Amino acid sequence: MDIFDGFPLLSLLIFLPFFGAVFVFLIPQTPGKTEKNIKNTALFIAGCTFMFSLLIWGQFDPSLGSYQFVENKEWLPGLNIRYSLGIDGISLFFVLLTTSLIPLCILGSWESIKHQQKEFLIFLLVLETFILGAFCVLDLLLFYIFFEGTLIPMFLIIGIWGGERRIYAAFKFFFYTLTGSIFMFIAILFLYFKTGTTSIPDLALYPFESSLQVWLWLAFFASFAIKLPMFPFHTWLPEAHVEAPTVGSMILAGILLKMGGYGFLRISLPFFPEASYRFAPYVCGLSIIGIVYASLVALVQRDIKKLIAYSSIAHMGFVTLGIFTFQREGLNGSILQMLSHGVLSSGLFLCVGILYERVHSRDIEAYGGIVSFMPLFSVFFMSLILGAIGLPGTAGFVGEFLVILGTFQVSPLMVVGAGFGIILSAVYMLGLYRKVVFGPVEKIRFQKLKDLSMREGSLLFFFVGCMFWMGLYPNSFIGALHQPISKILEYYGRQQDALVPIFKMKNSIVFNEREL
Amino acid sequence: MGTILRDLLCFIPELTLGGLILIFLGGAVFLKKETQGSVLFGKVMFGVLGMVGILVLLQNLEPLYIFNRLFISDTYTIFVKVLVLSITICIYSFSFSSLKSEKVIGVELYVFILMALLGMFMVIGSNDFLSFYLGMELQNIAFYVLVSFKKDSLKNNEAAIKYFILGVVASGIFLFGASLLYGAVGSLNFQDIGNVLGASTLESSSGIPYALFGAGVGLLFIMVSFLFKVSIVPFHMWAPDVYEGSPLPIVAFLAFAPKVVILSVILRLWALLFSETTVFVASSVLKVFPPMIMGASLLSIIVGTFGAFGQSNIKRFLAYTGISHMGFVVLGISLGNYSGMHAALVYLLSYIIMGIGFFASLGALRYPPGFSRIGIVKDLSDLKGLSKTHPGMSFSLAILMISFAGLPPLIGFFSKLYLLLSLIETGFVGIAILGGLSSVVAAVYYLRIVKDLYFEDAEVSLEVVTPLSFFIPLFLSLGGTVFFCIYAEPVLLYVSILMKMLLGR
Amino acid sequence: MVIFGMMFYLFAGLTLLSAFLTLIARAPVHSALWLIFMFLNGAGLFVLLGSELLAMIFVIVYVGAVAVLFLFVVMMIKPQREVLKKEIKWYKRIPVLIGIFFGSEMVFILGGWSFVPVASTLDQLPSRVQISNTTAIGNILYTHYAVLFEIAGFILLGAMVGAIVLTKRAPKERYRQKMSDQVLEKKKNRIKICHVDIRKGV
Amino acid sequence: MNQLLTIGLSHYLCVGGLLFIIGIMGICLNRTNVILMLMAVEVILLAVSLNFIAFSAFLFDLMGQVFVFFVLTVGAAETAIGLAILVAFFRNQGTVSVQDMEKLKG
Repeated sequence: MDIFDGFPLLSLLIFLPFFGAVFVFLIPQTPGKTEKNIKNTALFIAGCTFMFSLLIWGQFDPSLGSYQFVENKEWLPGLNIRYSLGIDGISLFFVLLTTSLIPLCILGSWESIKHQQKEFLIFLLVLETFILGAFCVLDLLLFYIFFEGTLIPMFLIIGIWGGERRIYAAFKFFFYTLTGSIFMFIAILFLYFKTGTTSIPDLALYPFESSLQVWLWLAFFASFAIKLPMFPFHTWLPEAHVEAPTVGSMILAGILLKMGGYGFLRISLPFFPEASYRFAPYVCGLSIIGIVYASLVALVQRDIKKLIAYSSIAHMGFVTLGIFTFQREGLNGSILQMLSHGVLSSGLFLCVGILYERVHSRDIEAYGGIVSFMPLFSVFFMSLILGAIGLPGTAGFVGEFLVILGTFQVSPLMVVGAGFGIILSAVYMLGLYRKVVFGPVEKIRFQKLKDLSMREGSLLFFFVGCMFWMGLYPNSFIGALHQPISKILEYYGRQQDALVPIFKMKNSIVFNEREL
Repeated sequence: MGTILRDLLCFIPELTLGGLILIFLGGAVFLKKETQGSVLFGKVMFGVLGMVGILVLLQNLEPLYIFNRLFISDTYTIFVKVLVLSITICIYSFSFSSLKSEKVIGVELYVFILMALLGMFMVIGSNDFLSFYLGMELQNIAFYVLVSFKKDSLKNNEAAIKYFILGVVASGIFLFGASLLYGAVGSLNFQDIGNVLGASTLESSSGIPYALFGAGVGLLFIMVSFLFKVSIVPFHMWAPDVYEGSPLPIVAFLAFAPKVVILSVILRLWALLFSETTVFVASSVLKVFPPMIMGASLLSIIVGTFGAFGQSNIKRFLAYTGISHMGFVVLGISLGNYSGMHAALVYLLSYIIMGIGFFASLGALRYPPGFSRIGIVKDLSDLKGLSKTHPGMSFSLAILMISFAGLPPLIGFFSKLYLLLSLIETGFVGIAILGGLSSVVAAVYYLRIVKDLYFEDAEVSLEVVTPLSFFIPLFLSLGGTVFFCIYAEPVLLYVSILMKMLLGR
Repeated sequence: MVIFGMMFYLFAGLTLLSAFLTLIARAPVHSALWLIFMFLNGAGLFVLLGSELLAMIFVIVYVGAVAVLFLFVVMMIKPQREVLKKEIKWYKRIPVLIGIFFGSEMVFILGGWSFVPVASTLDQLPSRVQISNTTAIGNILYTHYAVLFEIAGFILLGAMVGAIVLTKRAPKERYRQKMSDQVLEKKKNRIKICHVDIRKGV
Repeated sequence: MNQLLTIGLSHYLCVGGLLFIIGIMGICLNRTNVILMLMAVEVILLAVSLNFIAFSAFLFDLMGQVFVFFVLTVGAAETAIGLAILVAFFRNQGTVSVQDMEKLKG
């Protein structure tokens, strides 16, 4: 920590990919010759960013409750809006997730992106800058800028390199998110007008009137719920996932969705405790409905990507459920669930991408008996699918278990719904695996299928390794999460007692009757 | 004698412009070949405009009333003059070669550009409705000629007639309003009007004086004529037709410079009328204006936003988007307080920065030889697939479109930020939400252009002309668009100083 | 006093009537003539208001120049007596109603005009005995408003040059050598260098 | 009767106002030819001049008359330009009918 005191470590981390993008932009493109150079440069930059984030992790002190690596500079002087950065335990892991996924995405796109590779890499690096910025800033307006900034590169990635209905999907993705964000934007301006500052740490201490909290909370909820996506606002996600290129889906599922959950943790909960508390039953209810609904829909999908997309919605349901229990276990669980989902779903999408490159079909019916040609692939795919189901020992288990633990303290009834979702996830995931990997080898063209190349194998190995690491030793994450979660829970300390009875209302009445 | 000398010194830029008009006209007589002359004059123009710019910058910053309070010279006028001049230089520098391709060239063109500039300088510096009127008319006459310069084209003739009729009607309405105002106040000097109407004490003695009512009606007429010029909704009909019929460089000139000038005068008047009180507690005569103008601006945001949807012609599209952006600017002005006016000026600046880049890049795109159409690109659908043939140009167009749509972190976002902030500060949260949602709708068609650029395949392989004069304005505009978020401080600070000065704080 | 009143009603009535007839006359020539008549009556009203100079200028400029210009153009381009191609739709009558409404309202507003007490006393009219209206305007126009006078000159210059530019027809092209064009012509515009592959042709 | 014959400011203003309305209506309702629109503009200018001179006379202030002087100048200039545009239009189109202006849909 001492060596880097006063050194703008976070700014460097955020803008390194951007400068990289500029550098890539300046490499002249002659077809067939420099493409390799461009790819190598981009990979090098993304790798450097990853190393940089590891350095930050090494310097990070989990015992401190405050934000670390803080930077605070004058930005818009007339408005008292400052350029302030800083990370705590929660943002640290999202930063790590981002920096580690981007190099993998570049590797994943090594051969699958056929045209306009240079533009693709530029957009990817710019996207990384925006995502990292959103996770690192301590100012609401800056947060909004970075949060919205991700839209354009993602829009272009889906629109240029996507599937057949890519234009529709890109526009749908764009306008769903933008409409939600406009409400958040107005709410941010209103907050600024009310308090005269947009600094996140300052605003977290500001006591808002409860009637105001409701409206502001709803405005922020509109944005985060669409981004996450929660049950009634989820319809853009399957479209976007299906049409996006493999790497686009990886980033979308792996990182972008997490910005919604991050927003809940960073803004909604600390700023508006009363409103969060008031809306918690509805949010939890929606989450349960979302989990069950998405699982049921996933059950009948024929498109592999769509199936995984719906499973993402179900997993994200666990995240909101965990957050709005206001229990330490629930919060821990939802953060771990986000991290594990980031690894698992992007891994799964990579698997689908690998299959698609060979077979050129996303239809489950078109597959069967892959295990005999691609044994290595089948092993990796199996482990990722088990992780997605939440088998103990994998990353998925820790998150879901902790969320259910947290939920149980609030309302056992909801655990039933969530449990039902987990069982359904096992059904559709294993069904997918059975239909794709096993079964009779009917199609002759599969005979030409090659197993994983060195590049693909090492990529998947990394994903699986991460998954087991998170599943077997979650303490490496939970330790750093302790302080920030305690800080969030402080707001709910006095309401803890009041909160439980609301959920337990019916049960307690039952108890009373028994006593009588 | 001393004062006359001082006044003339303050008037040096205008005098220089007038002299240059005469020199150009005289010089044209001695040039044998018209084409030769226009090429020569075209190059001289850069120097001329630059020189005038330096002369403007050398002016005194202290507020000075010159020529018996007919004109005023202060920091604000210098700022707006420099702004208009730089718009002219930017547009001129890229229009110089595209005018040739539109076959609109002649020595007189330069004369009329200078004449329009002279008129605009007069308007900016005016401190009296009489001098305002004369400056306005000088500018108008120059624009009438400029718009109808391509006299062989029927479309252009029609556009010229429409522009002329509406311009003349607007000035007729202005004159009628001015006569009523004169009748009520007894003077047309801005300060006198501000003193009489801005003083809220006046009516408390005996209700609303009848004469004040007359002055209100007069101001209403004047405002209507201003809205005509800025193309705010009930008075916007001329814009799409005139834009479509005129050559692109002249459209670019028309789209920015006169609007900036009129808006600067509106800001000055507004500051005089509402300097002591905020608009919504102003004296009862003036109370009508803010809601009226706010309503008109909201309408024009909506009409502009939805009108741009169905357009395929680039210039019509630009006209409708211009209507909606001007609606935002006037919305800021209608708030009448410091933050609203500040936001309006910031919005105007950002609109100019983006718009000039857009016009410059459009002006550089030409149909290939042998294609059924000739000249500068005309339809939005012709931009399809540009990213495959000209990645740099399409990249810059995409950035400008995204900025127009108001997405962070580009300049268009910041202008909307300030505007919505001032709306919320004044208590119009609902209107702020409406503005935000309309910008979402506007994002649809801006992104449709991005879609055309990147997602579609080319139907026409457009050519890009590449003289340096195209790229300087384009780079300036792109630089402003992208880097405003990093280094906005000086601009914002300067604008806030100007507004505080205007409002007398 | 009575004479003044009757003169006013005469001139005002004729002005309004001829303005109306200008706009509804079918033949443009008639319109132009009615316009001249309107200007003459308007000048009469000016005289009643004690502004002889402007009345004279009005007659000279408008009747002598503008209206004659109108007549000239009408003669030159011979617009036909227009027959309305379509029936007037009912909604086209709405503006008439609005016009009548505004007209009556305007009469009410203007009928009871009064001045703001703080009217400035910038350019006091001299008493008629000392100095004539013409002299007074001349005095103020060449001193106080001298700058604006110059600007008006520029406006007229612009209008003149503009009118010439817009109506000038390009002279018929003659076949003769254009030295400047030949000198200015660039190589790239004229010569196209093709690399022709052997045995393939162009 | 006597009161009617005592001409005050408002009489002139009413004439000016009515002329203005006639002019505006002439432009709005004109469906025949463009020259009539230019004539309607002249009517408006007359209305304005009358207003200014009336105010000037009753305020004992010369400024209004000076304004009329400039309005006259500008009006003549505008007419010249307008007729020039019209002539250019006529050369291409062959008519000056409003109904034939259909190239630009607005």
